[in-house]
Amino acid sequence: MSTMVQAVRMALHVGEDRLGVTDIFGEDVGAPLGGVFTATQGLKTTWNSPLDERGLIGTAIGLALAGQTPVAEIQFCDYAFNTIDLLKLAGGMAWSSGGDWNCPLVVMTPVGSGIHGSIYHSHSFDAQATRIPGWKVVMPSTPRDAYGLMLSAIVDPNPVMVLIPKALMRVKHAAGEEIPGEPDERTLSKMIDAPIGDRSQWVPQWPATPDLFIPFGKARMVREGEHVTVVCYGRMVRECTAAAEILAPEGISVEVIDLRSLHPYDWPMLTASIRKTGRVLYVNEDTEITNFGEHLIRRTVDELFYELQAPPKLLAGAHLPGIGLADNLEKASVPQRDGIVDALRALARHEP
Amino acid sequence: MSTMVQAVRMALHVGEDRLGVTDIFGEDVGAPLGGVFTATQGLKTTWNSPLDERGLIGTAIGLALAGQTPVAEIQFCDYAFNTIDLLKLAGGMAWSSGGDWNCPLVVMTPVGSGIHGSIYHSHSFDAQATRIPGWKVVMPSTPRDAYGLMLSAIVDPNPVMVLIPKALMRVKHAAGEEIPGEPDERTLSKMIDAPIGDRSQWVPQWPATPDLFIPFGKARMVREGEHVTVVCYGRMVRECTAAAEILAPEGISVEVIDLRSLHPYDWPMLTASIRKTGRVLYVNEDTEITNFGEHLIRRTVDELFYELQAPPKLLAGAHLPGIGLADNLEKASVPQRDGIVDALRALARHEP
Amino acid sequence: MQTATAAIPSSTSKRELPKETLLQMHSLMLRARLLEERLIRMQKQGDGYFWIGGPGEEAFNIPFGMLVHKGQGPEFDYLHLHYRSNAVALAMGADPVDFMRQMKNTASDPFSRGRNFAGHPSIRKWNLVPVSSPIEVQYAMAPGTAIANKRAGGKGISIVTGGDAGTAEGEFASCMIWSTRPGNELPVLMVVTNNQFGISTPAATQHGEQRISDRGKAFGMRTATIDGQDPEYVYFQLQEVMEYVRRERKPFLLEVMVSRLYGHSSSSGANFVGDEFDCLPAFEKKLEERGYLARKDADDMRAAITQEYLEAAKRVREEAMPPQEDAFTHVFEETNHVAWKKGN
Amino acid sequence: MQTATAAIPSSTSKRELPKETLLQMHSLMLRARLLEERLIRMQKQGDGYFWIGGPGEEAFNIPFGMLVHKGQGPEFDYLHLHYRSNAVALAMGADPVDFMRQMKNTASDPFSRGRNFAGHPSIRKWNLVPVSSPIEVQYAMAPGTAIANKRAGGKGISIVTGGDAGTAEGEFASCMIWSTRPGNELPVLMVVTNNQFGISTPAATQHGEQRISDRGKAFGMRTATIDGQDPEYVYFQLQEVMEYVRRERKPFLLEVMVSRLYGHSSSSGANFVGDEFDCLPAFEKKLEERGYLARKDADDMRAAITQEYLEAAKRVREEAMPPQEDAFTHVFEETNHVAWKKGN
Ligand SMILES: Cc1ncc(C[n+]2csc(CCOP(=O)(O)OP(=O)(O)O)c2C)c(N)n1
Ligand SMILES: Cc1ncc(C[n+]2csc(CCOP(=O)(O)OP(=O)(O)O)c2C)c(N)n1
Ligand SMILES: [Mg+2]
Ligand SMILES: [Mg+2]
Repeated sequence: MSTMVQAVRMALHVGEDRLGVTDIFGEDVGAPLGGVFTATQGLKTTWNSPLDERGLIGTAIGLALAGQTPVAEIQFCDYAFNTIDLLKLAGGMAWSSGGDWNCPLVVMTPVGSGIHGSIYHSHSFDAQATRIPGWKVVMPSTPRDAYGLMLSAIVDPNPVMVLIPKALMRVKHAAGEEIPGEPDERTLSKMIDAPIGDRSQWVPQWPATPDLFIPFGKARMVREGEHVTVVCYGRMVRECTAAAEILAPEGISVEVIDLRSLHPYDWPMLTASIRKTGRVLYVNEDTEITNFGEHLIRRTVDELFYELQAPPKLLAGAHLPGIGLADNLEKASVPQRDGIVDALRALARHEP
Repeated sequence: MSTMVQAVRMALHVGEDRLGVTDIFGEDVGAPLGGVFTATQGLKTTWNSPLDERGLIGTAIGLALAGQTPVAEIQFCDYAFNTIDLLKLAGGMAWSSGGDWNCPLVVMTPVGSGIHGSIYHSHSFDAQATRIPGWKVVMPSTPRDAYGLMLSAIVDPNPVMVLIPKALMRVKHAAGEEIPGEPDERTLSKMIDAPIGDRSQWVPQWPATPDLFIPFGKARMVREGEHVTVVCYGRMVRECTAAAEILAPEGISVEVIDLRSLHPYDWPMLTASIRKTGRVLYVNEDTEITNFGEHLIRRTVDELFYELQAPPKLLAGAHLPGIGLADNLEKASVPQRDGIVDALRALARHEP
Repeated sequence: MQTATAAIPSSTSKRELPKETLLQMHSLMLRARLLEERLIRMQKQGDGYFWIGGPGEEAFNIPFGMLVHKGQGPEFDYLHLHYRSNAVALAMGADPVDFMRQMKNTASDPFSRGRNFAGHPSIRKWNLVPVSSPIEVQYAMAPGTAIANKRAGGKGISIVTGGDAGTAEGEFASCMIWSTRPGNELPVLMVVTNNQFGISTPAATQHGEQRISDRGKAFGMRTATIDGQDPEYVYFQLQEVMEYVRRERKPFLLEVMVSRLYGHSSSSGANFVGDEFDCLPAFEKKLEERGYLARKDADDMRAAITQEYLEAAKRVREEAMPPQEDAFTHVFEETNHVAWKKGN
Repeated sequence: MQTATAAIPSSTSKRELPKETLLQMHSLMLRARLLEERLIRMQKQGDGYFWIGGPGEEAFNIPFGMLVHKGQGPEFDYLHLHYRSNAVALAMGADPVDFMRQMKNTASDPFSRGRNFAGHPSIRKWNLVPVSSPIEVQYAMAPGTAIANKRAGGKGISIVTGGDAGTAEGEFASCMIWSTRPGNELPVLMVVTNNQFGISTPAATQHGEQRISDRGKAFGMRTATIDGQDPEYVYFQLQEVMEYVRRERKPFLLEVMVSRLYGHSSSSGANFVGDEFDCLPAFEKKLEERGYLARKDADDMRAAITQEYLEAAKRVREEAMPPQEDAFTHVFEETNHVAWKKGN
């Protein structure tokens, strides 16, 4: 019964233990802290880096080129915007050299709002990441997906970005969504959470969890529905699922798809769902101008125009320089459950 | 009869002379070269900076905060991707301080393909720039617009990015599109182009050109048409106009709109045109996933869904790490005249 | 090889400041400390989401704030500070209640209208540039304001501060490069407050430099590393360094050894750390020894200020929060506030 | 204060290399020079869009290429080069025709399949990392390969080169920081080829450093600035420096003074610059004086290589260009080419 942060940690352990991970590094990822969210606690190959994101991505590229298997953490995605050129270089390493080299690295970073993070601990990175050719980009919404996508990221021969919704770090999975082999909550915590106080003698006990590779390009059907499709990822999956539950008693049946793999993405599943419902809402937290959801809308009207019963819609973050700290400011600038309910209801009731 | 690069230079001169510009700086912008495209030749306040784009944007922010009026050049937009975090800070300076400060700086940078620039002299920056809240973003396609938009950028109290299509630097304006007061081509060149050889004694003669402020948020109607709308900017304006000319004899009347101001943008003009034609093609060179044209498509289907006679389309750059040097590679990955013609014809002939 | 953790011999001033200055300094230090403690308390009680601040740096921050050439526009000092600098603003005369407003993210927060974290002031009338959460970016901006300082021809300089770990970011190097261009040297005072930690990471594990300040030497900059625990000593040192930058219009790199008394931030608990040197009792002892301050008076002051801040925090709790619409203001400005030349 | 333009006393080697090595070096230098001249000609004749390269740096690049511990995987040297390094690859044994293929952007260009500019080689089998147009990024990557070098336990090191102006980018500082972490020092040889220009901008106007190499000192790195015009001298210097890095597994910062004989690139005309020192005739003179080389033989060699390259360029002109579909290959790789450990 793991939280997402525990799931990431178990995946990284499997990475170290069986998949060749050589370096898990970043600011404060090493002992004793094991990362500001404890995602790297108790692992063998962690080390604390200088406070230099550009050096961090550069070093990860170098490690990858030299046949190591690095997982680099950017402490918050808000601090990755000084590395876009280097991310672009990593994404272009294979293509630019005509396939001479490849660049197998993993970058993981916490994203999104919902923890009162104010301007610089609330950024999203999905629009930015999907703009960078040569990268695979994933964003889990459950511990199990975090585990399985991280394993796939580690073995992929290309650069992969794992965006972890920071508001979901401590959230537990739904029933039936366990990682095979994980023990109950208390036992797991005893096994793999570092004790308070002196940790110098502590050694984690890793449960035996399998090589569960969740493939890139496959979405997760969270809830089937008949009347309207909502495509979301990360923290918004909970909000959209809750919205679907609110709408069910009104007789509105919402199909909830968790995209989870943003690039490549599961166009077949989206197509099938939109063909069925004729109505689609895309939801994400990133700012709304030049947003990845707009790409999905473009593709929708490009390929499914005549199957639509209503104009496809996007609910995304406001085009503002940041998310304000005060509750009202965050509410006004990031999609909220109410707004999702309203948008879905309007779509479902829309008469062509 | 100016080229775009001369128009930029004249605008910067007016900026220095009458609008308070204090610093035109960047790599190689100072004497003797005056910029790799000569956009800053003969000006008074130019200076060569260290080869450090991050320092460049940081210094521009500092200058702006201290009441100076800086115009910073990034030599090629391809080298601006290491400054996104700083551009975000500049864009957020007013908002983050609740309006205590503002940050009036201009960044100008050459963008786009069409000069066989290979991977790192062919990038576009429109998708990236429009993603950064707090910035105004413009991209002229004619010398006159370059002149007028630059003047508006200089006096604006906010950060403004002037994206200059590098393939249009040496292109002359169309008849009737002169900057008032500019002399004929030969005379102008004698007056403001630095001589070959020793320039140490050279002083330019600036023609008396007026304060022609082209407002942000206003598009330019390049050519009116009845059947299909094409919305484009920068180098693509020439290609789209040529496509419209090719299609005219077929009885297809294309309305060509040069957006020129990307943020804010002229939604009223787009709305009127799309209402009239019911068909719209967006064209730009940037990579197609999470592309600014996708935002325009989203807004189109959001607000004009039932006025559309055909699905709105986007022609943009392929989602590749770069634009290859060989002709065929560039052709395959950036919108070409033929492709625009085909797309417009298909749209015009589309039967709902 | 010695590392950055090599202790700087703790220094006491050989020269003495007048009694009034010392008492003023003490009062400001006490106010700064109690303000941070109040902010920590507010956060722990749910009157704010996050705390970060500078308790343990008062012996540097207070003299610094007192020595600023304060005003608006390039005749005056520009301040590019980081998130441990509330005390600097306080010494300059900022209202302590405003920091509580930012903590509580009320609409009345004058620094950010309830948008930014505590410890992120912005005071344009005193050239105090908005403090940003991203580390070190302020070092890239300082050369820009310093060009304006130099151009204005007065004695204004640009002062930039940041932590030790942050010096690994490229902007720290950028600041040195842009400030030392031959013939175009800039009046930038670069300060590193070295508390020997970046969050959980000890400086000794990441810094190959014996002294961070040594990095300025290759650029021909004058540099120094000083103990930042005795405000009287700091005052004289800083005065001298500032005088150099004001007069020569050239940069200086100053590293100041300080303490981090409540850990990194509320994320790491914000509890008092017993084994760090505390400049405040040490300074009080010194004042007692000189006969300038009686223990009882110090205790009374502390009690009075504590009470004052407690009441202020209560009042702040009642102030209005920003309404939703407020998120959309100030994305673009219509007026050029910083255009001082045009008579602003 | 002296600036970065301060001349390094031109140095000739006190020790001597055997005749064969010197003649091999000469032949490689001549080949490298003539290759650049052929590439320039190709560009001027329309058989390519852009030229950039390293004529004037042969006295450094050739000994460098000869001294590389060449091979694939972390037992061997990793090379993070910039766009003036064709001669390094040539000295390692690269086929000169491949550089012409990249110039003509043919499908057969093995470095980039017709995608990248001339002067941007990529040779995985020799650990030569793709040369990138963005300046200085290679300095951020070198610590990564150096970690692998150190881990592999052999004598492989990571060598990174770049220009003088580019050292203003933050990655140059990053490389020093990441390579000097106490207890985790890395075998990185940082090289700066200082031609005293960044495009049109003289180094003296931008560098406050007396020597760029001085920047390493604060990090406890060993550093040197050497004259890069006599290949024999460079050979011994470089050998010693490499030996240090290989043995101590610690970084070294080496600045080498070189010439830029054909200006920055084809954008600035790519014409021979009369007033720069030319290492090639100087070296030929030295060889003549030692009686190792007759003028006539040198002239014959030059004529023969010129002819060889002319013919090669003609053949390259006939090679197939990449078809349009080719743009879409290698965006993602299915195979992990760099996974040397897994037997690749
Ligand atoms: C660019 C950036 N990267 C990471 C962070 C997260 N972070 C906040 S404070 C901090 C440590 C800073 O240490 P130091 O510079 O020594 O300053 P101190 O907090 O010790 O005063 C880190 C890593 C950040 N704010 N900005
Ligand atoms: C990040 C980046 N900024 C700008 C450029 C454009 N540019 C190419 S070469 C060059 C000058 C480089 O000078 P230096 O580092 O001294 O190397 P040199 O060319 O003299 O060998 C510049 C500015 C670039 N390629 N990359
Ligand atoms: Mg610190
Ligand atoms: Mg140079």
